[in-house]
Amino acid sequence: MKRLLYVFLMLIGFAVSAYGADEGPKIDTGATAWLLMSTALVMLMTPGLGLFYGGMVRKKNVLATIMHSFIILCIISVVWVLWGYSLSFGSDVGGFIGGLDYVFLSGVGLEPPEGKGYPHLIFMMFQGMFAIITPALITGAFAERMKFSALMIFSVIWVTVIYSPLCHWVWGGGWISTKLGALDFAGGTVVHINSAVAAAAAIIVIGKRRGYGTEPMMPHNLPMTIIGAALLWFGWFGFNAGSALAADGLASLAFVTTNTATGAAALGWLFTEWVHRGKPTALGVVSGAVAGLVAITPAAGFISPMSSIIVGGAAGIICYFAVSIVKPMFRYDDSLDVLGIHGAGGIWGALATGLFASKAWGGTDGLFFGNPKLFLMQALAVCATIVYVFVVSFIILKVLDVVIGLRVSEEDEFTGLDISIHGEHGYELDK
Amino acid sequence: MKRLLYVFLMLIGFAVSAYGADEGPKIDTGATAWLLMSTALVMLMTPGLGLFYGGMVRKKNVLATIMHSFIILCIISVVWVLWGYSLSFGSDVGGFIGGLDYVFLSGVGLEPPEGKGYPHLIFMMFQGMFAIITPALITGAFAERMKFSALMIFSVIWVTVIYSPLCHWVWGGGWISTKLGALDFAGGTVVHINSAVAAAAAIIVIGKRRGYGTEPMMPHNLPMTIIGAALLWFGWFGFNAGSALAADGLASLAFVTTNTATGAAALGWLFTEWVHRGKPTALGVVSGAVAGLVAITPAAGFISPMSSIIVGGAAGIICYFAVSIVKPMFRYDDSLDVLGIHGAGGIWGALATGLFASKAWGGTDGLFFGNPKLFLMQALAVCATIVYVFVVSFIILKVLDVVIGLRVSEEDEFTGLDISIHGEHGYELDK
Amino acid sequence: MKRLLYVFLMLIGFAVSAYGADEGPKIDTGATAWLLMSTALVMLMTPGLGLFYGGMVRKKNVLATIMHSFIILCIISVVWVLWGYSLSFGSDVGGFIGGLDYVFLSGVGLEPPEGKGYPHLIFMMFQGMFAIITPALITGAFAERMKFSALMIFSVIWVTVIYSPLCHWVWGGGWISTKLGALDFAGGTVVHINSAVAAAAAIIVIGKRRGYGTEPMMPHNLPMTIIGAALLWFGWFGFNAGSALAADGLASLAFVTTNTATGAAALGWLFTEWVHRGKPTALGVVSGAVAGLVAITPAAGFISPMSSIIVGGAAGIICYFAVSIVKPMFRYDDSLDVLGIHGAGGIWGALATGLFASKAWGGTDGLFFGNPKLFLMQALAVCATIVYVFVVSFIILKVLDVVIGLRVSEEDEFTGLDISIHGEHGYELDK
Amino acid sequence: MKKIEAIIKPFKLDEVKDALHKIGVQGMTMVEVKGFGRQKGHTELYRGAEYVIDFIPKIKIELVVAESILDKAIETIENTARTGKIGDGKIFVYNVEETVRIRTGERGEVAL
Amino acid sequence: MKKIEAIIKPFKLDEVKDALHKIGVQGMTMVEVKGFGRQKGHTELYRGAEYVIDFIPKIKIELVVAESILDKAIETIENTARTGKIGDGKIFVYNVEETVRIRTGERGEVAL
Amino acid sequence: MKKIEAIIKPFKLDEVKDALHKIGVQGMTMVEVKGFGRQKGHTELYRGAEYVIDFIPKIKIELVVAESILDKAIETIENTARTGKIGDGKIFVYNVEETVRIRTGERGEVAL
Ligand SMILES: Nc1ncnc2c1ncn2[C@@H]1O[C@H](COP(=O)(O)OP(=O)(O)O)[C@@H](O)[C@H]1O
Ligand SMILES: Nc1ncnc2c1ncn2[C@@H]1O[C@H](COP(=O)(O)OP(=O)(O)O)[C@@H](O)[C@H]1O
Ligand SMILES: Nc1ncnc2c1ncn2[C@@H]1O[C@H](COP(=O)(O)OP(=O)(O)O)[C@@H](O)[C@H]1O
Repeated sequence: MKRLLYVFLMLIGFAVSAYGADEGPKIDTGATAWLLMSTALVMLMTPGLGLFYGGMVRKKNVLATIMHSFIILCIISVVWVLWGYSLSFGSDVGGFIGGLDYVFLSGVGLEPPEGKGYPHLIFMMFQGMFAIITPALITGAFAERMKFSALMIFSVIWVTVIYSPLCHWVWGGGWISTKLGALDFAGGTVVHINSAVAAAAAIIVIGKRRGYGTEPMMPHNLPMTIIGAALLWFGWFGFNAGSALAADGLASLAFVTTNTATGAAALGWLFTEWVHRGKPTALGVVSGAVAGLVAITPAAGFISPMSSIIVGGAAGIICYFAVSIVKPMFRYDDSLDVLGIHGAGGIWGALATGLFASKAWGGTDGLFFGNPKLFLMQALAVCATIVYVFVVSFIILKVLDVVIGLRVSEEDEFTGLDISIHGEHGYELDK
Repeated sequence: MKRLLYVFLMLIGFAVSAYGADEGPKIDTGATAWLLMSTALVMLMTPGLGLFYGGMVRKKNVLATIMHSFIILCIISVVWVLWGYSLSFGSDVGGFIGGLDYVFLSGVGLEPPEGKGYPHLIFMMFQGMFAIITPALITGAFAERMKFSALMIFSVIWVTVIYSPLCHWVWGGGWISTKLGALDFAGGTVVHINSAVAAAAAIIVIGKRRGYGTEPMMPHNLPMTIIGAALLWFGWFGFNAGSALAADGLASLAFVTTNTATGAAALGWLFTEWVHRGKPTALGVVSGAVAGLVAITPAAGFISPMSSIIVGGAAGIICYFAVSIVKPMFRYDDSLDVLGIHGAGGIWGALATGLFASKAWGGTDGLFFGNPKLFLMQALAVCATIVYVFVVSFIILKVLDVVIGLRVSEEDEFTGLDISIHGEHGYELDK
Repeated sequence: MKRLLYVFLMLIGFAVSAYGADEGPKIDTGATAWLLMSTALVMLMTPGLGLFYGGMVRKKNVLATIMHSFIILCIISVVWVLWGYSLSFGSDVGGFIGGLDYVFLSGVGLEPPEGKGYPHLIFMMFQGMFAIITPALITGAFAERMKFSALMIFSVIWVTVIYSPLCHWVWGGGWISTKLGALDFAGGTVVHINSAVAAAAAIIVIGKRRGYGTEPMMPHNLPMTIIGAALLWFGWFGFNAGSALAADGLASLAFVTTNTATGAAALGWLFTEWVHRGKPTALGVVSGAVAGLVAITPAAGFISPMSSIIVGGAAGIICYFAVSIVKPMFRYDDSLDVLGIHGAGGIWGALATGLFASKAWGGTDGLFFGNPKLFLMQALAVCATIVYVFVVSFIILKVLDVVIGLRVSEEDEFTGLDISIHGEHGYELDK
Repeated sequence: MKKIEAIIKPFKLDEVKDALHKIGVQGMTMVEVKGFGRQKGHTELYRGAEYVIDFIPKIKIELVVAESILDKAIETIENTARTGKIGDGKIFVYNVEETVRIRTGERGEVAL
Repeated sequence: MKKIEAIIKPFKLDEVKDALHKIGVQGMTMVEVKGFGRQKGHTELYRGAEYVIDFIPKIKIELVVAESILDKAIETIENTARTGKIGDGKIFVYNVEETVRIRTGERGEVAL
Repeated sequence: MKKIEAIIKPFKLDEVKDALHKIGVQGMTMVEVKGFGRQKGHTELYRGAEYVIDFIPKIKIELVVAESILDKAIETIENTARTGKIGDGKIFVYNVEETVRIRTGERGEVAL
């Protein structure tokens, strides 16, 4: 209580401290308009993800699953303005992490950062939406068995010690961008590989759902999953084209490659499954679309639209095999296929950037344009991410498991998390 | 028939009357882009509200409940361009209401209003979306028992004699802004307190649902409510950041405070409920988020992001108690908690603006920055709104109740409004 | 396989071919921001349409129905960048079709087209979203009985030989715009009449659903249909106001007429049904809204807001009668009323543009402003569209029917397409 | 032992359950059903066309009771489920040859 | 009085109901069930994995009739519900000891 | 022929079905029901208010069997459905007077 009071007082202190808003004339209102909108679009992706995931679980866990995304949206919205932004974008500390200069948003105001055309605050917020969706992506791995309280604590710690440094490495002036020169347009490593590797650690620490492998756990509401996928696709325009941080040709390029790769990836998954299993599934189409969105993310502003067809189409095929062949081979229970889609798709995308990136379209030249070095750097960045994220995620999860427990009781898991954790049920459709 | 014909002829007359579109070069395309987008975002909030409400009622009333919002969107879309805009923003008549100069949009054209950077038409439309959602908010109070015809008539009258003047007082050059100097960034009084007070009047006139208090009336589709909340949150960026009427630092600030307060409020509600009832509910999280959106609305462009954490967090706690303690104490049947969320949250937000507003961030200084007068003026504006809205709403509703009846028959209420009023049912899920 | 490899190699070839991005300083960032956003909005319409349609079919066909829209989104996303855009907007060939200059997007880059303020790529993408939704609209006609493979092939051919030329005639510099001078602001002929006429051909070739006319085929999820309608309305702001290709007064006008006509049309349908059948239905309100959106599309930037009330109101009434009187009279099985809404509404809108268009508001003067010629030209454009689209669609469908078969087997139709084609079912709500 | 099957109006469920509980019935099972009978269905609209819906939502309660309380149970259901309007429903009685409590393996009336 | 329980294919429901109504059956109750039998289930896919679904949607109709029309009712159901393919379903007949019409308290055949 | 009605915990369905299938039961029908009994319901929250939910989801399996395998079937259900915790459910046995296979018109035990 006392500590809470203290925090409140500090907040009031900060709130009251005057802030010299003295907006210069150098705002590019078009860029700002697009950044405002993109930020809103990326925000929508997190509940969209909740629906995408929520439709795939069993009815008894629908609320708990959607809530994973929704509560992360709420909690990281606060964490980001308090310290997350500063750790990511504060003045560089050894190439590894941002300094504390922007803690509590001190110094982040209405005027644009040096040499930019948009207000600092909206850049901060745009970045915040990425910090929100990344831990939300992880939740697909341990859906239907994770404790809500543990999820909340985990997310806060994870964003602090994993997301923020990683984001700093790539976009905040850290070593990956400055030393390595690896490219990541909108978050292939920072968002997708990152979340998938954390998911892998979580799968190991938390273990399988009871009955996994013996009883079918069919999606309870595929239309909901499709709605979610549609919102993800829609929001991803903000994610990728917004990452141009301008309303210009680059944003347009990222928009086009995003849309094209997504269509191609859906087709890639669809046809592969059709050939492999004899039927083209609806879930396959939307899973493929998401795989394409993932894979194009690091490459969106660096490659040509024609290349994006290849990047996307291959993503659909690769992720299909990851999910339908690799997963059963290793028998791990990645409930909603974070590894198969964000892991496989994210790694392919990061490497593909090293293949297809082209100076002519805004990037550095990649392997196919005669520069094998970029490909190497991409691979290095992927490896570094995997090692750091896996080790640290594993430690966090192990410690949390010992201290508070990550998993609900067997009985609660059986009853379903909606009733047992939240005291609610999703639908009352028969009265 | 004859009258209809007459109206049609008049419309044709207006339609045919030439309009001198002679667009000057002074359009700020970035601001206009953001205003176009914001208007679309606020439009989406009304069906979003329909879903938010629709998921909470019993299955037999789902269509009727969503339709309340949807039909208001349709009907006020027309009323606003005919006379609503003029009564709100026409040339001031005694500080109380707008004149008839803009009736039928005469004089509202493609060029910007004096000194502005966006076309007059889009400002008109942006404001129209606020006039739509406000009566839609009220419908949560009398869900599951209101007559559809009565709802339609009520909305038209209410927007004409209550919303329009109030909007004029605050944003159209009326007495609250010019005489009182009270602040309302995006509609704390105009939208939230306004709708909640009308809801209070409606609750008294219409009475409780049959069975209220004795049988549980559980939500039939909480995922639908969550989708609605997500769309509200998304659309609210247009509502608040759009109210900057520019794509600049102010819009960015409003965006950030909106998002931060919402996250904090969801946490506020969640933890309070967790402590009070032992479980963190999904409906609690989204209700808290909406409470935060409500509370930050009047303050969004006037306070610091750090203050918004306090405004939001407190909103979550206050609204939780309003709904779970105050409501049962007084035993009124506010079906979907318009009073508890928009009333309590709106009043807190209006007062909090008087506490936390700061010149440095774009507002006038509030109480915490040494200016108690603002707080007083905020309180006065709240009181004036409450008195005017309650009295006039009560009269309208009483008269309508006598003349056409507000409430469906007992049998129709029992059968459910979907079948009895609309001749439809929501779901056919078992065949 | 060999052919596939070849295509892949060609794609790589193109991908690798350098592209001289040398962005000039003439970008209007506000217009570009709005175009980026509008493109995203129109993209969202296609899954929105999937939900609108999906809610109206029986439960056993929900996934198949939504997938029609979704797979078209995926497939045409690729087709458009490969050759669709070039056939529509490449250099004019005899007024009939675009040349091959833009095939594989060669020459479509980051810089603006001559004299424009937005990058060429985003214009290409904006137009692509129209090419996507048009075939998706057709799918309402043959829902619940069409083969998925046939649908995919049909869509590719149809976009190539019907959509692209028609788009070229109207917007790409073809004969309708240059010779006829007919007006079509955002796609009355190109999108709505076009899809409805193709639907008519499909209805004839494919035939009725088993049991049509004898057993009721009630919508399985009307809230889903309403969500779809809401997303359509929201996205249509991009469709119509985006068609201004600028963030200015014209965009604002199109925005306002769109919203106003939609509200009026919903009321038109509602009251007509109320009088005719005694009840105001929820499906009626949303169907009317869509009818209004359709009818205002060709007129949006050419008429006054007051005219839009008439255009919309009449659309609601006309489409109601088309669906509830004309359809049963002729006993055809247009599953989800593509003819009644997009056909009747589209034709009315195209003709109404010839009546209400006004120079003062941005158009050519129409009949009511003393220029009967425009009305004549509109009628001619409508007729030409109907003849061309019907004949060619009919041929395509007949050939496809013979070669691969358009329709599922009786048993599959009975079981439902979700299980029989996709091997999935929509909901698992009872466990 | 006898089995009582009562088809009632859905909104009467809680009342009937509570009344039965009060007279000592310890368990029962219910299921949502649709009934066809003298009570007329309603008309629905779909895009301007009218359809008559014949089947009406009902609740079926099933309870197995000892013969000793059979009459009392029937009476209780009759009294609480009655509204006097068409469609109140029916009660059917069947003979039960054996009852087993799965948890314990008990048989007969003690298993109820 | 006898109770007829007929498990049929869902799309036959309306036909069976109408036929029974025609021969004088005034009331019946139906419920959606899932059946397991000789008819094979179907295969479903979930992210590239295959599952066999054993239980198939069926409709169970329950009607209590006077003994006098029992045979005619059974025959009617047989004839209308038959498609000749596996999975057409079953008819079971039970004895009913008592019937009550809740609305009026009538008992026996008049209560049907 | 006898009819067995077993009310069991939902997650036991597959196990029970497989066990019955193994001992030669060729067909059965199941329906989702809600049960009220000794097993306590749970508490739910709605906007800060608490409600007790009495009815608990259960599965009812119905199978008609020849008398010869009645005991074995009951035993099989008992053994597979038992968890030992309150709420495991009940088995009820009724007499069946006639059985018809709709597809073929066969009657009696061959119709099962
Ligand atoms: N012969 C019957 N067999 C089985 N169920 C019946 C029978 N007759 C009626 N029912 C059930 O009882 C319900 C009420 O019957 P109905 O004839 O409408 O009214 P009432 O019970 O007042 O005579 C029906 O909806 C149906 O579910
Ligand atoms: N012994 C039984 N007891 C109860 N229901 C049965 C039994 N056998 C079959 N059924 C029901 O009848 C349905 C049809 O049976 P099935 O064996 O598939 O085909 P058929 O009726 O043509 O022999 C099953 O799905 C099941 O619901
Ligand atoms: N007398 C009864 N008649 C019908 N169903 C019953 C009866 N008693 C119990 N049941 C059903 O059996 C289920 C389990 O009963 P319960 O008393 O909770 O536990 P147990 O079977 O362990 O004694 C109940 O939920 C209900 O569906």
